[in-house]
Amino acid sequence: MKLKSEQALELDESHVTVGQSFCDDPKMTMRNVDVFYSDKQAIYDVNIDIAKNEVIAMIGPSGCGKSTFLRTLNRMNDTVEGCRVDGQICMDGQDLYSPKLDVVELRARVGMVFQKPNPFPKSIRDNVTYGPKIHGLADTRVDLDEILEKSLRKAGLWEEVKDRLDQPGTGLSGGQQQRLCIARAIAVSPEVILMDEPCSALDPIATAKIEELIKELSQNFTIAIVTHSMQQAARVSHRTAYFHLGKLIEVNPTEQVFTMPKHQLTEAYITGRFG
Amino acid sequence: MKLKSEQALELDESHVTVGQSFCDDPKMTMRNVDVFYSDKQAIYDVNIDIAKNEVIAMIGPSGCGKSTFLRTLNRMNDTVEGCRVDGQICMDGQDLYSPKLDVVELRARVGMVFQKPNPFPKSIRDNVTYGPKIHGLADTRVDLDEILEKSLRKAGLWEEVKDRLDQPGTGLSGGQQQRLCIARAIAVSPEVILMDEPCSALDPIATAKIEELIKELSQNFTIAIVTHSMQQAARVSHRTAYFHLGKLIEVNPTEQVFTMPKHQLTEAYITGRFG
Amino acid sequence: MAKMSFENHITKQFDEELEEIRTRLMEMGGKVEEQLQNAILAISDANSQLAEQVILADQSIDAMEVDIDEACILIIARRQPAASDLRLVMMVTKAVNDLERIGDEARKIANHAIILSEENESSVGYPEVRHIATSVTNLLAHALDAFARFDSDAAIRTIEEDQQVDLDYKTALREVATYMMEDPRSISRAINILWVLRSLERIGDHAKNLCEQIVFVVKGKDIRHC
Amino acid sequence: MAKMSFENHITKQFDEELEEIRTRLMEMGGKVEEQLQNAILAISDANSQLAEQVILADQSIDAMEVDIDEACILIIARRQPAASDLRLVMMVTKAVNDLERIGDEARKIANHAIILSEENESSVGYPEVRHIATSVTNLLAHALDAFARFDSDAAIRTIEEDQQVDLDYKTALREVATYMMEDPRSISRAINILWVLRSLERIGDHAKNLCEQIVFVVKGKDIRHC
Amino acid sequence: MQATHLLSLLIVLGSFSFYVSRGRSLALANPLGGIRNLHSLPSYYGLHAALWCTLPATFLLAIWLIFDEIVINAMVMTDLSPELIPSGNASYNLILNKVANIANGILPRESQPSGLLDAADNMLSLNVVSQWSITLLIITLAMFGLAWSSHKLKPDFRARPAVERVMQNLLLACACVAIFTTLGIVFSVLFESIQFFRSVPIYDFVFGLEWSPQTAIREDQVGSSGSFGAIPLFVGTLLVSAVAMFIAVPIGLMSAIYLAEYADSKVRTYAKPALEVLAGIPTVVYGFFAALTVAPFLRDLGASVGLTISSESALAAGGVMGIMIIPFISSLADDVITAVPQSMRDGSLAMGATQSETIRKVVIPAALPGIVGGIMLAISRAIGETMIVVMAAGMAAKLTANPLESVTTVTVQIVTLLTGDQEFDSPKTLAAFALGLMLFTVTLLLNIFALHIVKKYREQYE
Amino acid sequence: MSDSKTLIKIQHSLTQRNRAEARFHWYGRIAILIGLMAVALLFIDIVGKGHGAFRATYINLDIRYDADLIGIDNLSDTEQLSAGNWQALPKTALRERFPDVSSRRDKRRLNNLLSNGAGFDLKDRLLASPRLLGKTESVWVLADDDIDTYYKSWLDGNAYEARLTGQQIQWIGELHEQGSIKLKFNSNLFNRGDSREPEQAGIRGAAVGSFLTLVMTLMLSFPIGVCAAIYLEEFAPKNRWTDFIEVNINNLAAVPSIIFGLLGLAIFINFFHVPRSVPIVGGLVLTLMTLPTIIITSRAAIKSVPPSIREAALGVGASRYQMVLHHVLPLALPGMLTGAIIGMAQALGETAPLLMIGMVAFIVDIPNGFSDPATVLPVQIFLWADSPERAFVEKTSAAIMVLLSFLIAMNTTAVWLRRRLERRW
Ligand SMILES: Nc1ncnc2c1ncn2[C@@H]1O[C@H](COP(=O)(O)OP(=O)(O)OP(=O)(O)O)[C@@H](O)[C@H]1O
Ligand SMILES: Nc1ncnc2c1ncn2[C@@H]1O[C@H](COP(=O)(O)OP(=O)(O)OP(=O)(O)O)[C@@H](O)[C@H]1O
Ligand SMILES: [Mg+2]
Ligand SMILES: [Mg+2]
Ligand SMILES: O=P([O-])([O-])[O-]
Repeated sequence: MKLKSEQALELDESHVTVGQSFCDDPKMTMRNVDVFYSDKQAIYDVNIDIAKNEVIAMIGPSGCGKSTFLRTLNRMNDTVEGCRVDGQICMDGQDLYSPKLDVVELRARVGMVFQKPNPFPKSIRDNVTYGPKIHGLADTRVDLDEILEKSLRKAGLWEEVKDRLDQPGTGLSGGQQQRLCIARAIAVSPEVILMDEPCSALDPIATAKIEELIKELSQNFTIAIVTHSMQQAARVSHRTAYFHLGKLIEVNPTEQVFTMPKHQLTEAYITGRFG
Repeated sequence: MKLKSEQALELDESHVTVGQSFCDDPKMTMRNVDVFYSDKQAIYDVNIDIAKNEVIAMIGPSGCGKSTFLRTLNRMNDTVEGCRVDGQICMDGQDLYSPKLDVVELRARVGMVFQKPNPFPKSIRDNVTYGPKIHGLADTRVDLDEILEKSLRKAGLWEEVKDRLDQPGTGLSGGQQQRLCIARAIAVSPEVILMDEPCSALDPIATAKIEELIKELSQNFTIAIVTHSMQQAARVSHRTAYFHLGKLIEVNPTEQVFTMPKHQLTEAYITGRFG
Repeated sequence: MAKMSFENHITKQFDEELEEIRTRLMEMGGKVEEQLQNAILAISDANSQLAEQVILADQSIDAMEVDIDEACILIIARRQPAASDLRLVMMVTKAVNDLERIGDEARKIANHAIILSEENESSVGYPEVRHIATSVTNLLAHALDAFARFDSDAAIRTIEEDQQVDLDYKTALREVATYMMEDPRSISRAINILWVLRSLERIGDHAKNLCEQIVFVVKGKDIRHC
Repeated sequence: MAKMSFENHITKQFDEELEEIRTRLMEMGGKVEEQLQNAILAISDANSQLAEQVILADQSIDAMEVDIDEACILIIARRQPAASDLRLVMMVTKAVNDLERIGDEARKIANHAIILSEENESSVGYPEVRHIATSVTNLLAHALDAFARFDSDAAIRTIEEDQQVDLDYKTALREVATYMMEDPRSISRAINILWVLRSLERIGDHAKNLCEQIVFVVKGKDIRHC
Repeated sequence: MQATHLLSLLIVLGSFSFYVSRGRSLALANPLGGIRNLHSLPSYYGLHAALWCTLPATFLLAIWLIFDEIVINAMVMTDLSPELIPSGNASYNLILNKVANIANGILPRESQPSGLLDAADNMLSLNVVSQWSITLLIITLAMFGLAWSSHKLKPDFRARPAVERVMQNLLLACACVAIFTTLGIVFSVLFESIQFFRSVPIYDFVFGLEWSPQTAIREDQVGSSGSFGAIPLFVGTLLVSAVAMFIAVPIGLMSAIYLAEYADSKVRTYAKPALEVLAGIPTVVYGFFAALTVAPFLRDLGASVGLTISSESALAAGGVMGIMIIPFISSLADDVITAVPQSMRDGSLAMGATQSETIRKVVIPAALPGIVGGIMLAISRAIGETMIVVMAAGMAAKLTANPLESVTTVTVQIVTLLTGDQEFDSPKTLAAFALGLMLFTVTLLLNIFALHIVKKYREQYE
Repeated sequence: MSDSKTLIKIQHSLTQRNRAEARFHWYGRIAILIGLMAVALLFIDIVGKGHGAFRATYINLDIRYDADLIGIDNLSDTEQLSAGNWQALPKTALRERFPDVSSRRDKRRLNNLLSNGAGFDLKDRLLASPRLLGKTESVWVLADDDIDTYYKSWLDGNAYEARLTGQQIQWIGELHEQGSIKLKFNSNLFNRGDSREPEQAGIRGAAVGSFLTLVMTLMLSFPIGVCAAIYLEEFAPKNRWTDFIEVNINNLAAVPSIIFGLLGLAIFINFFHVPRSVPIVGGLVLTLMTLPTIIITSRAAIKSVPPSIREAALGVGASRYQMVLHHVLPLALPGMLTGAIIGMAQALGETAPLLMIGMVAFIVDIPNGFSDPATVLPVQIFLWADSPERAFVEKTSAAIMVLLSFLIAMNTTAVWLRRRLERRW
């Protein structure tokens, strides 16, 4: 009375992603995307849409290519030597990997929050206004302060730091730092925010706060989040994508993935049946 | 209809540990233990027994003193400058902090496994036989090999590594490394094994294997384990101790702690109600 | 700690979700209570229209059960509730079952109300039904009330009430049996009354189950079958 | 994927725990089945001793329910089951409820068996009881069987069987009512028969619930009230 | 026996003790059921014996070696007939030297006063006595040590802690060498400087505008009117250092930035070591390069555009020194720049900053304290640099800020003052030490400040 | 959601920002190019100046080992040998080659073609094979440095005639036509000690001196440095005292090397009366100088051993010494060795402090032990660079090349060692 057979847990050569990978009004689309590190292929033929204002979570075992996938979306992979992306990735119909595209602009539109909170060793104010300043988003000091407050408020940090905006951002607690990084990211009004395991360096309490924040942000932003915690994915996301050995196995509404996954591999991962 | 009042979540000045801190046939006993780092007190008046062959789990928010507590049990705290331990800690009735006691011997009797797997950068064989060698536990090569095999078997690693005992221990996967560290610890036949977040650097799969192992080891060893994962504590331990701001709040059988904790603080922590 | 709250989670979302299932359960309770009252009214007023209505409305209760159950499963999958939260969720998934059963019994009562209304106008058994119906309605109301306030003392009192209902039920049964023997023509009607009484008794039992669950949530003690 | 397994977790402990609740549920099912058979035997053989035995044994079933429920809660607290595992655990906590109810009904039947055995030797209603009892016993056996094999197809077939039982039950009711009208002396006895029939019908329903749960576990679809 | 022979003897004795004691401990362990019943491993018992056997003896040997010459000399001199004993310290040493030379056969025995010959014989015999007695003493002491440690050898003897205590003291002694070095430096420059300042007022030295120590050797002016004004030297030093920094800082910094931030790994693997070669080249080579290639080239270049550039210009010396310092700055800067965590860069790039914005606004500010510290270290190095300026900067102590002229520096003067035929105690020689003191003080202050900054910065990310 | 206003502003700023980016990138490239060019220039310059020194000019002469000419009768009488007029041998042979030279002045000029040491070379030949006595042999005899300079420059096409007379140039021309003058490998450079005569001067004495000094330095500084590092990293309690030691070490590493020379002069020579110019003092001074470097790199190496290894060792009941000896030290050793090599390279190239302790003395003999007077390579370079003879420029460059190749070899070893053995945790 086992699952069909042991082999059933392995991938077929030609696989097709199970579930609802596509949507009607996509913010970003990926078609036949392969990613290579030098010779090593890290992502195989991924096809997926990310809808406007949805939170999509990427889960999967370690090394399955979640981070790689995420970083192709704002070309942070460019900084990795030997990384090559094939296939088509578009945002609002515009090809992200076309030579004409300026990555600086792209990254302003697709913000990113990293695993370890990485505030600049500057004041809280400078951290948040860094983006607006370099992009020339504010003409006056007043504009800048406005952006500052708005971003911090959105990141749920305003109340906690409003009295010490000129103290260094590195003096905040881990969770606050991460929210500062989020504030910094949203200060340039991106359209999409990518988060790579944003809570894995945080304790449960800070994690819970960030999760709250993600829920709130999802009203204004499209969010793609990588997480190693299935429960986190279950909590914060609308759709969940399961990666396995670089392949996108299943994409489905989160509730379904966690109660009734379609693919056996997803089921095996969700229920802890690997090894 | 809130919990009595907000204040209820705070600690009274004079607190008494709730639950079953003591037992009839204790392996280790702690009485009125305070630990200081220079001037900072990290542990306040802890009284607890650890029974023979039980698995006791320490949980609590970050910085509550779990690691400190654990490290007082084999005096690994000695290596921290300015750390002072007051009160009485005994193993089998022998005071661990008496000047007559040889810490080297103590640490051979109370083994420790650390958060990050830390095999020596030597062969697997040398890793395991290091302890027996420096303690003079084996007079001949054959004795040593016997200890090697026995320890690796107990750690559930023998089958995986028996063909490559002379390859470096650092070449193993994270989970295997951690099991190697456990094998290394049990090679000197300790009576107690301390584990400080032994799985926090591991992926879920390796974690599951270590948890299995802990269950098995508990037949022969007394195990004290610190974990940040409440679920892990729930899974592996017989009793669970909850720490809060350096105080031992509650000790109770694990099943009770996780379904029906006695102290409001424990309940609040277990159910995620801090912040 | 006879009362408790399910707020103050770090994740407000979690608070909301727990609150959500609670409210939905309360809502379902209200609905079920209404069904019961309507069914009883349909019998005493021989109002077959009302009875039809009750029968129809039962579907929505069934749907509620499925919905709340699903919500509970999602909470478990998402939040890994522990201790009181876990007890609450488990309680809710059991309570919906009981409520649904109460709804079913109400529908059955309504069914019998239709049959009874079609029959002659005899009032055999009505007093008994009325008496027990009042007790059971109170019982349910008290149970739901205890749940709303997570008041385990109230729940325990309600459990005791149920014993009285059981006694009354037995008396009523005996009386209806007497009617039957006295007047064989009323047998068919009396049987219907019997079923209605039985349904009321079951509703009382389910209300009692609810109360046991409440005690379980609040005290962590399983007092079923004690 | 009509069948499924709950093995191969990385944590063997988890496998064991799931296996444990499954076996205990099966055990409880076996026990309940036995209770039912004994209760029915007690009626048909007018064996009040056997009936007493059934009544006594019901306590152990109640205890089983509490135990398994606790085990399920522990698994949820410890293992954070998801997907099929979670469905299984939730199913088990619902199934024990149904089984316990079946046990209760068996006890009730036994109660009536005692009353019947004390009354005269008339065989009024026995054939009906026997007929339905056989169907219901089969129904329960099939349900438990389907659960043992996690066979959702078998479960669905069993659900269909229950419809037949319900029909038979209605016919039986009518017949017993006829007996009563025909022979008012048998009323008291017939009422007992009615209760027995009712209990059997409920048992059938509970067995059906079990089957619905099985389908939920295997297919992830909630087919209650459809 | 000579000291080296004695040392070898001790080593032999030590190893002997080691093996004997280890063997004995093993023998002790056997009947008890294996070495697990000993307190420490057998080798610790061996080590304990070896240490007891050798350490006291070595210590004694060292003391003996330091004092035996002094004692023997004193004995010889007291036995010397009083008429041969001169007055005055210098000639005392002279006589002593003579006696020693006679004894060692360097001076012929013929035609020496008999008193001296007796003294020489006396010295020889004393030497022999001394050598034999130390040999005996050492062997006895070693044996005593061995006996003592054997006496202690019991299964429950805590040999390991005992051995480890000794080890710890040895290690501590090694660590203290650094302190003795500093003390040595301070004393060696301080005493002579004080002597110097007795003849030349400190004020004249520090604020004097003229430097011409050569005049001091003229017979009629000894110690009185040689001008020892150090200002021109400091100005020269600063001028050369300034030229050097002017070249090294921008190039070093930009190279570091380029290598750390822009260059791909292939460029880095070749360019970085190539640049580091500059750091490995001895300064004397730079001096040669400056004096023989750069200076003439500059002179000719200047001539071709009508500029007179001295053939020993500050420009040539400073320029080459600048090249020498490039890798110093670039590797220090590279260190601090790479110490800025990658996550900072990622953070900035992910905001949509260009790479140069990231470097200028995030990386460099974060690394700035470290870079400043590095530059200060480089300055201190430029000030203390000797060979390049000795070979390429000239001797003339001119007070000028024109890099095209020849200047001299503190280090040049130290070298010239001390490498010629020196008369000790002349202000000229002592002036070198005074200059050394100034140099040491200045660089010390610079270093301490720079190291403080660098260290503080390093800890930021640790 | 990004309003289009934001986007427009961003796009607006882009051109200028991209241009700034390109500029900055170019600054970096230029800086690195300048650095690399400096390396290249220096090497080209040195090699260009010095490559000639590896070959020396020799003149072929028919030498008759005439005992009378030399003024000896017994080859085993050392006194006779040292008093013999050896230079007469090549002089005579040369005069026979140019029989028409008669005036004393011309004869002297003719003799000037030959190195002053040529006779002693022949003496060595004769002593090596005594049966040559009385026989005639065709020998390549070392020419004078001026001839050497001229001949090499003439071969290269731009003859440097400054120190020669026309006659000498003519003789050389004749010899060249006869094939009797040619460039041969300059073994003297590697076999001889210093000399006032450029063509006789070699680097062997300096190289041996360097070697002895380095051995001394290594023997002292490595063990002391490693022990000090171990103490400071593993055992020292955190207090004022250890802080003081630490500050001291860091500071010593940056103290100008000439100060160490002053220290050596004042302490070792003036106070302890150790003789000047000997490798022992050189070694002591360089030990003190390299010690901080070795301590610092050793400490870094020890620090880079992750604390988890230490905890692991302590956790199984190792004492602190066992922990250091069994785990920390083996892991840190590559780093320490690298540090030691770098320190040694630094010591090998160091000049200034050695000037202070008298290693500038003119020493012809090749030192045999630590207490023989010696000089070292960099000081030799300094001395030659200061010498007026033009031929010494070439020698200096050659010595530099030798020194540099040693240094590069050492540094490469260090880099290789670091690459090879360095562990990343
Ligand atoms: N810079 C790189 N060079 C070469 N291979 C890489 C690089 N980065 C990642 N990889 C490989 O690509 C694969 C996917 O890596 P990726 O970091 O995306 O995994 P992941 O799912 O994020 O894992 P994790 O959960 O551990 O973060 C892995 O096999 C990894 O070894
Ligand atoms: N070496 C130290 N010096 C000073 N304070 C320390 C030191 N180590 C720990 N502490 C303090 O002691 C308290 C208890 O620390 P401990 O490491 O035991 O906490 P913990 O419960 O293990 O936390 P975590 O879950 O983060 O490991 C903390 O407040 C911490 O800041
Ligand atoms: Mg990742
Ligand atoms: Mg800890
Ligand atoms: O479902 P029951 O009401 O018969 O328990």
